[in-house]
Amino acid sequence: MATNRTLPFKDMGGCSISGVMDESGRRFSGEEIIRSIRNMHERSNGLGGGFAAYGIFPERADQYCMQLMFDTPEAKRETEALLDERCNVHYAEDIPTRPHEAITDEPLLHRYFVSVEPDKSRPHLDENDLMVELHMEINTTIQDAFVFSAGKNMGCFKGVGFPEDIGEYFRLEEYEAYTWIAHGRFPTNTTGWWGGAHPFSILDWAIVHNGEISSYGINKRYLRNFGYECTLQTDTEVIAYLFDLLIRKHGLPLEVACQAMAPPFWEDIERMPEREQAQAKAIRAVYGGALLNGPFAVVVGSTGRMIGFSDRTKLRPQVCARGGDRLYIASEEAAIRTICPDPDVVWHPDGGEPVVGELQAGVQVA
Amino acid sequence: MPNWLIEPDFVVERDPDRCIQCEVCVRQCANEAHEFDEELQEVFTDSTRCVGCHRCASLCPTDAISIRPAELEFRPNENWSAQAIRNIYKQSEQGGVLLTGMGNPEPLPIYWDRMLLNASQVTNPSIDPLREPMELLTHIGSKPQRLEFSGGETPQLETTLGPQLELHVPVMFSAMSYGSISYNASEALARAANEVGTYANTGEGGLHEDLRQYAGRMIVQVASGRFGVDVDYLNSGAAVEIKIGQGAKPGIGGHLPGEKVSADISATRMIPEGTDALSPAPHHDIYSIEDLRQLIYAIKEATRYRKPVGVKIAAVHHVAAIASGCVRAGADFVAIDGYRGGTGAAPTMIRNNVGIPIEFALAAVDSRLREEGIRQDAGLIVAGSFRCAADVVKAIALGADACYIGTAALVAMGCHVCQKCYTGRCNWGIATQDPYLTRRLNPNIATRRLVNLLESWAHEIQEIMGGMGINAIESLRGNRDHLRGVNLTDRELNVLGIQMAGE
Amino acid sequence: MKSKSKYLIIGNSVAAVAAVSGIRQIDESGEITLVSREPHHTYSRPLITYLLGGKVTEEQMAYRPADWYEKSNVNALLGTEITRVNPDEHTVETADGETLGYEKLLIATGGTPIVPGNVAGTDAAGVFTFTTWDDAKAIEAYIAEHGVESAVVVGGGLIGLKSVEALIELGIQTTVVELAETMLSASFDRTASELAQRRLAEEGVQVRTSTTTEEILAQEGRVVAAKLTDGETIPCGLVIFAIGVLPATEIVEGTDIEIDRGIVVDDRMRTSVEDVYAAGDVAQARELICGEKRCIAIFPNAFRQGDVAGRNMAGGDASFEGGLVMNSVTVVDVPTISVGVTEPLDDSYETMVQLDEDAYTYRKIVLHDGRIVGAVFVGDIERAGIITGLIREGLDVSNFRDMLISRDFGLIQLPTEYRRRVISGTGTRA
Amino acid sequence: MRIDAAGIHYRQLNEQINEAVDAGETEFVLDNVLGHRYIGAGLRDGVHLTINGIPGNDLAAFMDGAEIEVHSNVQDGVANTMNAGRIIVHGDGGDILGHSMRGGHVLVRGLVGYRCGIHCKAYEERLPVMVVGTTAGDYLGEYMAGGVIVVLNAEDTDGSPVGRFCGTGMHGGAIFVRGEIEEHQLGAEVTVEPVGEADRDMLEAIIREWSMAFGVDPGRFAPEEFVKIFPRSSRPYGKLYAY
Amino acid sequence: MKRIIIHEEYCIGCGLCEVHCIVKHSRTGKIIRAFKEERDQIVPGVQVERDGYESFALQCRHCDDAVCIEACMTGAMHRDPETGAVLCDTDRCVGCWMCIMVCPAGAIQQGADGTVASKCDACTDEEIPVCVANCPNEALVLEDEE
Repeated sequence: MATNRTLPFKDMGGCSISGVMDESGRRFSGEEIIRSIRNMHERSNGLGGGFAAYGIFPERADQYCMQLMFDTPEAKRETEALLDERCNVHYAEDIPTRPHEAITDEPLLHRYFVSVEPDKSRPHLDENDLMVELHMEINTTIQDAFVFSAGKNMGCFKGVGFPEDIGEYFRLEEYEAYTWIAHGRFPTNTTGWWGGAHPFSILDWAIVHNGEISSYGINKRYLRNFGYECTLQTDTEVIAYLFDLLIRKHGLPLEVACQAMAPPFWEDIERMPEREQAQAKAIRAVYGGALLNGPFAVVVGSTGRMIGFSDRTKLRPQVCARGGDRLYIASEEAAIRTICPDPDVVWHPDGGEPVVGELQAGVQVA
Repeated sequence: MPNWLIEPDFVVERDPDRCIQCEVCVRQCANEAHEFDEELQEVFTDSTRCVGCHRCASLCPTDAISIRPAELEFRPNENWSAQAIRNIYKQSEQGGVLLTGMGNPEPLPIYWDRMLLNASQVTNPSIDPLREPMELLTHIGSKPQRLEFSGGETPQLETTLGPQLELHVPVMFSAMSYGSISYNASEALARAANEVGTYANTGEGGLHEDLRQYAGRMIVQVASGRFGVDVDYLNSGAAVEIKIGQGAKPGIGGHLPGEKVSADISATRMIPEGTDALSPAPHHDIYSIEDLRQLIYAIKEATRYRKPVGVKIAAVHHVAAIASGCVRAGADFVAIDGYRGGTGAAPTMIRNNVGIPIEFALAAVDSRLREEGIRQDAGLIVAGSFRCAADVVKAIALGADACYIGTAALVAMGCHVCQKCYTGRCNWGIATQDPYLTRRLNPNIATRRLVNLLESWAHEIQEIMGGMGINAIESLRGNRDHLRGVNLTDRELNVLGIQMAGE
Repeated sequence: MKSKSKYLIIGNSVAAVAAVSGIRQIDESGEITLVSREPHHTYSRPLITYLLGGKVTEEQMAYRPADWYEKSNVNALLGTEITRVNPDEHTVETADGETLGYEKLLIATGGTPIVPGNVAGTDAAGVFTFTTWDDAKAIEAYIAEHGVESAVVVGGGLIGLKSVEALIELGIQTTVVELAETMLSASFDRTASELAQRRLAEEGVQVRTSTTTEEILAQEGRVVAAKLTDGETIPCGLVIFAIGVLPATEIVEGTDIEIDRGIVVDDRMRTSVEDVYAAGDVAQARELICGEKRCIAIFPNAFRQGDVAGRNMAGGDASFEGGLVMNSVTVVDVPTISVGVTEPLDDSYETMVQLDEDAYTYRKIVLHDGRIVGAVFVGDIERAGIITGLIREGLDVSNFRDMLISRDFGLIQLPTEYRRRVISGTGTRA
Repeated sequence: MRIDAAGIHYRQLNEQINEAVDAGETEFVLDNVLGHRYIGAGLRDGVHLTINGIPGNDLAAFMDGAEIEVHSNVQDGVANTMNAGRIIVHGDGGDILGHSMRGGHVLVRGLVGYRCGIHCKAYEERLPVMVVGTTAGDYLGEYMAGGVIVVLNAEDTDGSPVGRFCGTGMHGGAIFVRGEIEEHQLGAEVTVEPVGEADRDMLEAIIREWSMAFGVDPGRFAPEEFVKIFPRSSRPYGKLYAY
Repeated sequence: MKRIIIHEEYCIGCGLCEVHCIVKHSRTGKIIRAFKEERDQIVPGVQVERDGYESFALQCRHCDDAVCIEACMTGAMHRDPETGAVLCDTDRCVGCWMCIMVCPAGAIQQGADGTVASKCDACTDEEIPVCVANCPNEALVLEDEE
């Protein structure tokens, strides 16, 4: 299925998204997120569904879990050879699945718990950089192999089908996570490729996205400056990489990173107080290539954090709710109420306004 | 300030020996290029006002008028063309967006002309269309992947076919709203569609009450302005088309200026008289593909699933993906309008520079839908400057179910493609609401001419099919074996999915 | 009884002719007998002044082609005078003592010219009335015989005017004597009358108004002068009395047929007596605007009445919509038309006027209650008929009244429904 | 008729309603609604629906006279291209509420999202009215061609009760806002004035209607507390082009 | 009879009917000569009425109950028995203008020399009257009538 990667098209499409985080760090089964995303069945078309879960591998929390798909046994062999060369594979297994009538043409699905040693010849690269490099290398050099996720204590599960079927296929009810994000996909170009489903992930970033990034062409070229190869021809991919770039590499505060991606209009900037204005101008001036234009609403997961935000004119829907310790973010309120019939509060965040869920003080998950 | 940088496009010449001072030309020029001097009792002409529409010359009883391009040459400059210079004069004078009408006139390649059709010789027989049935009947709508039959002695069809459009000629009239064209023009299109057994499209301007009698042969359009759209309107037509884009102006909306919103148009569009009818660029309830699905199904719900609901898009870069998305969103047909498609008014820069040729768009979309196995989920209609029956045959061979014609239909009614539709002063009574001008289009004549056009094209299509040895249009549709390319690069042939001539 | 016809028509002018054609619209074969005192084939009475003036030939006098009686299957008894109508017996008596029977009778005897009884000397040679072909022949013969060089026309009405024109053509110095303050006062308003009078004066016609003839002076039994009531004596070799006509009702006097000024008829042209109809100048029928029954001695009126009478006599169902006074006359070279009420009758009338004295153009519209009741056109008469039509229709013109007076006024300014009906050509009558 | 919507697809639900309406049913109570789309689409006069639960998107699309009362929040696209009828929402409204609405009333107890009342248009006797209980998001009344939007700001929210770009491209109708609104929040095509005598009665009637629907004292909202936002011209883009 | 039907909604006011009527009734029948030599001598039997955007070409309606025939004192105005057209025999017309006075359509004119009435002769020698044949928009149509 590697031909899909060279399609001269970018992936576009509409979708449903849902995310739940328990800020107390309490972990819960994937059954709920499946129900939530199932409620928005109408928003997807059966060509993609996926999930990311955080806190699912507490026993191996310090290892990167690489979840991969292979279209051929050769690809698997080749990948494993590369892994052996680059890192320590502590444990490997097939990703557990169950036969499902709605799921066909499944690839080989395997995961590896790994750690990397520092590269002495390149001391400026930390383990995360090396993992990113590895991730990119597999995706770009090995035919028919593709990394779903490669973060610590998290994993992405995705494939071709409706998301609820994918969830059942991956037996997500057997996992427990403190954050679940989910996606139902309505692509406009693919004949169905498992790698093309959301979430897109790098390190522990995982992102589900509804909308289309009209600025994709420049975002992609901007990211290339920093070593990110956008191999998936998908606009969503760039959002994941931008988060990694802006927050992990550049160390920007979350709010600033979000502002870079969905900045205020210049006319709003002009009305800001002087210091804020200078800051906003600088962000726009420097991070123009990171500006995400076009309609989008995303939910981004990372260790200990779940972020929802949408484009600055809010062209895609996003509803949030809190109930108890949990933060809910979804495309439709009904999807939240399916699993939380009586939330404490329901609200519609403004366009460009990030909604952030974070583990309560003192809670350790990884 | 005198607009002394504006130069005439044409020179109008009057042969004094032939002119009988009858003043027919004076009365026919809405641009007031001709004027009768009472004192001298003589007609004079101001060439700067001439748009080259030929109305005066056509009606001059002594053929005393000739019109030729003004030979006011700038120093030759391939880069700074006369048009480029004049546009700057105009904009620096008036400010504002350059406006134009009709389809893209730029000298870009016309791929229809680089594709040639096949004919039978010796090894297989051609068919005489004068003697034998030549079936053009076309059904547009979603078809199931397969049919289900009940068992038993006499198998019974279990599958219910969804609503279909039935075309006797695979050519329909594309969306032209009442507002952009006159009532008489709208009436003629509707009546001709009825007579021939094809469909006219309301465009986004609603359906005039008096035209509802023809609605069984009309596709009603729902565009971003939602003009004239209510549940009765949706249910009145044979099908509903959601207009997302238009080939002449992909990605932008349109403005029908308030002065054109007459009482009659106001009633048709269901908006107050005299207010601008603004069609925003997007549908404000569609910002993503699942929103399109939402609208498609909202319409299906409102029409109780009795009407095909289609989507019209402009041919742009990712057209195959977009079309696929439309099909997957539930569209029963997808209409694709190429970059040469016409318009009543569009910003010149957009018309001339945005979009892609329909030939490539069609080839890409048909191929993609087949690759994805969803080609039969929706009909495929193409638009964007079909000039003759051969263009139609080529389009069908590339994979279209039917074509939409706009400009060709207008030309049949008398349009001279002067590209001044946006001024509202169409001397042929087509693209105008001025009651002095709209009278010029007698719908009886216009209907007759449209019917003649479609019938002659139908006959030509049959002739060409006969030559190929094909007597049913199903066998032509998507049959790219009957196309060969000339003067095309490998890459172009590849996208078109056809072979080189001689292969 | 010599014979009995299904239809008997007394008269041979326009009403009679129209009656014949009216009958023939419905009854193609029923026997029609037409009786005329004059011996001539039916001729156009208004042409007599043209004949005198030499503008038309005798051949051109024929109102209908020579084979018209034959083609219309009419038994024409020309030169036959009827003296008496016996409605009870359904017969008429001729001067020759013959009796003609009828099933339906039409009296279309027209009018008799008035010669005032209080003017002395009217029996002199050279004193004429002027209403028949024979009058024209007689005047012509008299002029020729006596080398008449000057004439007095008594009466400045239409017959008088047409007489003057004929005399001008013949090179005879003519004086018009008119009792009223202006000529043509009966059919024109003052402005138009003055224009006409001025135009005549330019042609050398002497006009004496507010006076009349007191006595005709004669020598050797022939006219030599007319003496006016104001004392003036005008030498002349010819006097024409053109004061007007009275309905020629003599033949029915003493019968049960009701006579007022003329023979009173209803809208179907029936007299008070069964099977007897009257039409033309002799009839007193409803007038369109005021609704009263009046004698309106004008040509189109006579035609219409004759047609209605004929159709009804033949069992049809035709109705006379009412007479309308109207005249078209050319004063020297100035065409004029007047229709209906030309002067406001009281304050409730309005007028609209456009006048160019030098060009002899004048238009006037008289309105009452939102409707046009009369109009005068001098010089520019194009499309006058549209106004006549509006008067006939009684159409409310309030919405477009200001346009009526414009020179560009045309059918196009009229309400769509009305003009469509007119344009359809299928029926212009309400 | 009472329908339990739990576990049934919207198409089944709506078909069930349509068939019952065809058969003469006029009163419906829908329970356990959770994301079911297009409820009330194209429904005509004389039908009344009570919805318990969260209806899905495009509630009352193309609706032509029916009445709907929702005892909770609603999602996006309510009253899309609605022609006539009435919708009462006891909770909040989503985005794009009242898109291209040509007639009918939508009364929302709480707030509404982005792009509400876009392309709202009046025609002849049809006058769309949209009343927002608390606040509205950006682009309120964008491209509005007719009708009335009232933002009551019933909770006296801090700052402006409406977002940015209010009335952008507006060329007909009026928006009444109770509370502050700054110049920069408005589209270039509109202007603001205090509520005049001419509008007072209408505004009061609308306030009364909303207050009745939600059992609120209408005296809480005095017309003088409102400003009126209305278009400068019915031809906002007349000068955009060079000819 | 056949009658010229006026579809005024399609009249474009061009005046070609008048032009061709003049040509038809000219001596030469040649358009340029007709206009250059005889323009002043011919009153077209069809005339275009214009008011704002509205117009229609009006020629004698050849009315069923032609009041001009009734009013004509000389008998010049008559109905052609073959075609049903109302025609003016100019040999008999004396220019009294009674016809003009009564024509509700205003479709009779004074002739160019002012002596006889001028009106549409229905082009009885043509299959289709020239005004109809040359109307570019079929605003004039010859139709059979019951």
